[in-house]
Amino acid sequence: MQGVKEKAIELLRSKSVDRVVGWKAGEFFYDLTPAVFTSVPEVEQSFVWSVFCAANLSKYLIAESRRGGKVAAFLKPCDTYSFVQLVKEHRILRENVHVVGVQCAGMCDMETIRSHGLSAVTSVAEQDGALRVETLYGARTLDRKDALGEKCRTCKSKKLAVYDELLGEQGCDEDNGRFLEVARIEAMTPEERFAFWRGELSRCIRCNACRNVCPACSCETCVFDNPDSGLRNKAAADAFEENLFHIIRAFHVASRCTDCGECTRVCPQHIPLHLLNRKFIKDINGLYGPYQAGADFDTKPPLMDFTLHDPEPSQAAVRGGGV
Amino acid sequence: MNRDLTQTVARIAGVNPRACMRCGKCTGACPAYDEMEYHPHQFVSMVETGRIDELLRSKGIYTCLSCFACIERCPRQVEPARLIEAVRVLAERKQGADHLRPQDIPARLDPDMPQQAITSALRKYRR
Amino acid sequence: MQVNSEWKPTIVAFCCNWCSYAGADLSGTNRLSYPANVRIIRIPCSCRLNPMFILRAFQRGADGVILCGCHPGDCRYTTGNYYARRRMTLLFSMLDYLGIERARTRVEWVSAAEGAKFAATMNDFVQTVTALGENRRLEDLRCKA
Amino acid sequence: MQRIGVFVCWCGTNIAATVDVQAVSDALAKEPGVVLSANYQYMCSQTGQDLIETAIREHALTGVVICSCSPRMHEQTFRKTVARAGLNPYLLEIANIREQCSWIHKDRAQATEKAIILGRAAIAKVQLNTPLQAGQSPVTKRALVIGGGIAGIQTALDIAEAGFAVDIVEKQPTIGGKMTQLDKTFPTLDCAACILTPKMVDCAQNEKIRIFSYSEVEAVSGFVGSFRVTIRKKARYVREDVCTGCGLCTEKCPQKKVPNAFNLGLDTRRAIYIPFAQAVPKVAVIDADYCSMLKNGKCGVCAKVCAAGAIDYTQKDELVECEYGAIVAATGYNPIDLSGYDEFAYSRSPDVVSSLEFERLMNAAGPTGGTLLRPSDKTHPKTIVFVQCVGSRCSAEGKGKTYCSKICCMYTAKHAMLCREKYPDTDVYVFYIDVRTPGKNFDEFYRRAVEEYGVHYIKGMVGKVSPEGGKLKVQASDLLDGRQLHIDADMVVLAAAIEPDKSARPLATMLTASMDTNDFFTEAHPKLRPVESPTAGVFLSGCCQGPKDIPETVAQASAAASKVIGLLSKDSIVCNPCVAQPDELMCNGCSSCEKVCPYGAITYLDKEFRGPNRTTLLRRVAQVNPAVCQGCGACTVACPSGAMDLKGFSNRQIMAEVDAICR
Amino acid sequence: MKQIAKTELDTLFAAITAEQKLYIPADDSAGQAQFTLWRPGLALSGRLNTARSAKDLFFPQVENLVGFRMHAGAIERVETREEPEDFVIFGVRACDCRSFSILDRVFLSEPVDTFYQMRRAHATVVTLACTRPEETCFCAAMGVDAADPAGDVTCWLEDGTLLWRANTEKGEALTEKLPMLRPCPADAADAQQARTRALMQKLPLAKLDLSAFGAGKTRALFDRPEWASLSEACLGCGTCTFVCPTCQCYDVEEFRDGSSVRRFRCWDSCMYSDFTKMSAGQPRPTQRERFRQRFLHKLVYFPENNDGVFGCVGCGRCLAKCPIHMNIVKVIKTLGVTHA
Repeated sequence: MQGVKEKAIELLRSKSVDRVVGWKAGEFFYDLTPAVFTSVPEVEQSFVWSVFCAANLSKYLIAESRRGGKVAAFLKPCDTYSFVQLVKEHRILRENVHVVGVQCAGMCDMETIRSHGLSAVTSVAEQDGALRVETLYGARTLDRKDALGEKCRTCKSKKLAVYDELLGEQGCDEDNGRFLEVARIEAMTPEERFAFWRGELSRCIRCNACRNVCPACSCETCVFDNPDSGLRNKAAADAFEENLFHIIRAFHVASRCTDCGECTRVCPQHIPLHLLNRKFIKDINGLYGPYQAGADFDTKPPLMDFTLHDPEPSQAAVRGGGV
Repeated sequence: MNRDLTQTVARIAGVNPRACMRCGKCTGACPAYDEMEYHPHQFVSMVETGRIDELLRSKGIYTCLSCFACIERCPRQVEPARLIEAVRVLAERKQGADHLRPQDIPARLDPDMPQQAITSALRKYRR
Repeated sequence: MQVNSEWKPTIVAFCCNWCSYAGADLSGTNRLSYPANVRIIRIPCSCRLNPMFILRAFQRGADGVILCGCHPGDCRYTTGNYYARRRMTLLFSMLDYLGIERARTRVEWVSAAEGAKFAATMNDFVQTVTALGENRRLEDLRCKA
Repeated sequence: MQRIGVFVCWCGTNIAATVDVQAVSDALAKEPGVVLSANYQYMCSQTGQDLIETAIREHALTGVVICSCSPRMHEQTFRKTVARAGLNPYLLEIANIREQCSWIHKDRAQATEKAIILGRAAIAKVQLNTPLQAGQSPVTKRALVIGGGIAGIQTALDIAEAGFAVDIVEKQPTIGGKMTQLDKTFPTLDCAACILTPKMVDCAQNEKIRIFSYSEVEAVSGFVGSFRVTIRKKARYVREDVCTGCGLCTEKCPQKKVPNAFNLGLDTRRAIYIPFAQAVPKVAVIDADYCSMLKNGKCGVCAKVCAAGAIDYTQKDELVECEYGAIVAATGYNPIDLSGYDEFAYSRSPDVVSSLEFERLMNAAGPTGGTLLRPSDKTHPKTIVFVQCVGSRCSAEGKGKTYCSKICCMYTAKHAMLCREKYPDTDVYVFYIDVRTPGKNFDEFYRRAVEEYGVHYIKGMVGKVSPEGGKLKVQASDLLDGRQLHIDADMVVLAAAIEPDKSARPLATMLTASMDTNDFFTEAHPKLRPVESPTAGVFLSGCCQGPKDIPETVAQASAAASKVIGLLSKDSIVCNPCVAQPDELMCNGCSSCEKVCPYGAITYLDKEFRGPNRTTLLRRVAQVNPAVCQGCGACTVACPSGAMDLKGFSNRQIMAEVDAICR
Repeated sequence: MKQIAKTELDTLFAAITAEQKLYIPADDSAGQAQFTLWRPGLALSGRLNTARSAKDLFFPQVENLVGFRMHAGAIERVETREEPEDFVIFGVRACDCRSFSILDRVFLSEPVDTFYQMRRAHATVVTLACTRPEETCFCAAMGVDAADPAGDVTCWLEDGTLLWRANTEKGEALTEKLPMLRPCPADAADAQQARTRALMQKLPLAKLDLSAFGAGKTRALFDRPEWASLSEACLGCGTCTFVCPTCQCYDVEEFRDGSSVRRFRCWDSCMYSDFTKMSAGQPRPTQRERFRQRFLHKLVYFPENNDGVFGCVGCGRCLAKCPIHMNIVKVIKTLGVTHA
């Protein structure tokens, strides 16, 4: 997408905003850090928009929108859902944010690239829809889709839920089979499912990266950090607590999770955490009608709503969660 | 007085004779009243009090038409016809009696005869 | 696996104060028996049941957890059981997804007048959970040290 | 350091027979924090309570656990006991070892073990109990009575008599209810209208009473002391304040073929009508289903003849919103639909009538002017068969009601007696299963029907009624004689079971009052609180709670009124202190809790907090109005940060119970 | 120097396992290398390094310390300590091996951490020299020679052959029990070492300048304004801490069920908002202070107390794993520029 950096400069130069939230260049071509820019020189020097801008900037706006003045933020389609959800929950002050929507073709993920057996990567360049990956030990060309992170491979929508101005075209909902993996697990026997999750969740090191990156997990104090909650646990004190943490976390964000996929992206142990959230999303869609958290500012989240004739818990279990 | 038989009959019938409140609606509804020495409500009471042997000896259990009027009308789900049927089954299961063999049935069949009547008739002739 | 015919599951029953808890009382008043390993926790409404409590019970060694609330439409607080219904539907589905036997969790609507239903429900639930055996999947084995 | 006292009740032998109370108190004595563990025969007795009181004082207890009957039984009693000893009443927990232990378990060892576990859970919880103070909430000094039958009328009159304002909402165009349709009343045989209509007039004239006739309750919100009720005043197309009730319109209306509901369709009325002569309010109503002016804009006769100019074809339903401190449900009953009783030929012969129809046929203001005539050919019936228990005491699914309708035995005796008195030439048979006549002068009344009036009471039941050649062939059993009877009757009267009015179920939902499986309102306690619903501020009057005759209804109506008066005479009521409470430091202000609160008890406030490094932060935090919160706890689960908790049932308290139970 | 064909590694591992437990880097179900208990058929990972560091084997994330139980009104102490068996950890890279010496400085100085000490005593460390470093590696800047790692035994994997050199008595003892290792020339690894060293010099981070850090630099660095921008995107998660081979902070927690208590320690992270929280509150109230603590600890405070040794081994895990790609290298580069 052309013009992202230029837009940041224009917004600051015209003083229409006081700050810009974007991505800052790192040591390598891929290690971009979310950053707040306050001056044109800063942007010129280190603002980057590239295929490695996967981080969801919405959560930073909770604090930034309360810091006084106006802040501009560059939000990809998936980020806008988190943004709307946070505005809906009164976490972000909408009036203080200028949302620059940026259309996106999917973001590359370094861990995914490395998973193809590539190490010591020195550059990644787009070439005719494919990616040329240079390493210290030679070069290789990857299909673009093979370099995408999980969240982009199964992108739900290229439609921005909100923007004040848009770079690129407004997109549409996508169908990239984001529930296929959930359905695959649902089709397993209980023993297989248990073994699957035991294998995945037992790798958890409770680093809290999934929670801390999650826009829906923006609690002042998490129940798992709060000694008065009776639930605090810093590390999994037993085999069960890994499950407990992830189930409760998924439940707390259920019907608020926009499926932005950040949890899985940041997990250092590569646990497919999005499969928990997507299970809830799939169930909600199937049982209570399609719902996309953060798609609008008004609809009640399904867990804070009901109808008189909702399915009974016993029925729902038999149905395996609908859809 | 035969408690075991009472239970057997109740089990076969799948109804609870104790639920009877002696309203007599079954007997009021029974079209075969005059043909039966024991009437539906008495029947229920006899099953409940264990007078099964008397019932087994009674011709009345075969004069019941199985019209199910009493089943239809019974407000307590005691459904006397089911008890009568159960006693008939009990009789049928008794060994050594002069039983009609099943293979003799086809010859006696009448295409106009309703199924229920065939079954009832079989039991009657089997005695 | 240790096979113990004497083994009895630990069942935690969360009961709404206004209906099912009274239903449990009624089944007591009518002397309708159900196994002693069912233990009731009184909550003001089925909507008070936090999924945390269910997981906590499993963690601490429960083999089955049942929530009893007012029939939909009869909630003392108008809407509580409707929320509970959605929450439990999703939670149970998730537990099932994680490979926890779904029969270990149940929701039953039992009114204050349904003492017999309460006892029947508990008898049935205990039987189901007994057949499943010990909850090994969610229980913290180290706690028993 | 906690100092907890445990008191194990024997409840005579109710607990002690199956639970080793000594073992329980010994085991619980060893639990952390327990400094005293005692057992006694009857903890709820004066001596038992004294024991607790003394122990609290002598051992400086900080928490009390009583292992006894259900907290639904004696929690209030023991809270008062604890409070008397100077301890906060909410530092008490009850372990239910009777209803949920000793009464259901037969094995002594098992029951004892369970009692110990239940006691342990209560100890674990009480350790986390905090002293709670009940708040106060104001009481609106106006009551609402839903239903204007004899129950509603009596309740309203009694409340008004005590000086409180009261509104009656009646869905029919007139108050009076079923009793207006009755002819005579048992066992005294006074005329129903003669005793009811003066009361109706009293209602109309009492300035404390407002009557919303032809109106229904649309929505109820709020709680005891301040209910907010929306009442739908249905359009009657006649201005209530202008109509003089002269009745001219009802004579001139050209639409004459409208079945007269007041006479149960036994005759007809006009499209504009006044239900009956003594209606209150005596105001005409247009039946929109039949009025040709409303249906196709042609006619307008009533407007032309109305000298007062009361007709208003443009009238619309009107919604009125009012505040009430208390609500009385008096929605009454209806006879069940008899069309399913094919064996009695109700749908096949007009001469098979329900008892209520029979009342109209006997009534001087009824369709026959009080002469008993067969509906089919208007001849005088010579043989009349009464069938009791039609649809009552029936356990067959979908066929009837399991309960006894209570009033049928007496009114059938009345009908039989009146028939024989008025027309001594008639043969009257009554088929009964049992004759139930408990009540003052009731059995004497029944015996008079048999002995003085010669009514044939037959123990048995009608099995079949078949209309044949103008006669009704009745086949029935006589169980005492052991015969099957065949009677050629001219008329058959069915004593239909009665059921709660259909409006009761949606009303119960609005009031959050509970109902039994038959749709009768549930009372707060079947014996000790028979006129209160479990929902605070909602009271029950008349047949909506269960089948009743008139004197019983009036008695309950007055009892409900006295409960209402007791409530309204207070300026404020003590609230439940077990309400939600947010921890502002943890609240995200996300509105999740607000979205699930059924009472609108949660609001938000932008509040300044001290941030790190001497900064201040403005944060949106939830506030709970403790007078409005009813303590359901929906918000506590919706809150992702766990900032919202419920006093008395906090997360930690419940988890402590869970832990103790699973230990 | 000894050698064995790479195809015979299973025989070697089986022989080690016959005596004691053996942990080797093997790929987990997500395709990352992790130290895994060897069992027949378990293949040595082809990846450079494990996702979690080797410290886990000496300083596990959760360790039971002691238990208590209420019994008949009295409190009873329950011993939960378990004496570990001897074990071999194979395939430790030079960086992780260096981290042991850093952890030793913490846990083996008085008061000695006996849990850690026990595990160290029972372990034989077999290191494996690197040949294909990642772009994130900067061990050279921390003075680690990836081509010649320390440990009880050092190994090189070259052209289908595993070279084996015992460095310590423990190493010799292990070697003696492994007859399948055949002797080979002492200079067998030299060529590979030279290649690796040359490669290390070409890495983008090879020339990381650490001159602005070390003992005595607290004053110069503590109030630098750059801390604000460096930490602004930090999520406050513990990823960097938990994958770090040298982070050694832990918290002591208790698991209670109402009648018994299990006291355990678990890793803690200085990045957590409740790290070292006390009754008076957090000593480091914002992420800026917490972030600064982590890096100054590694780059200044630790050298200050430990003869100038940095608390970082340059393994590069935090570079790869940080959700927002903030890391010690960026801190070094940003703060390494001294103001005029």
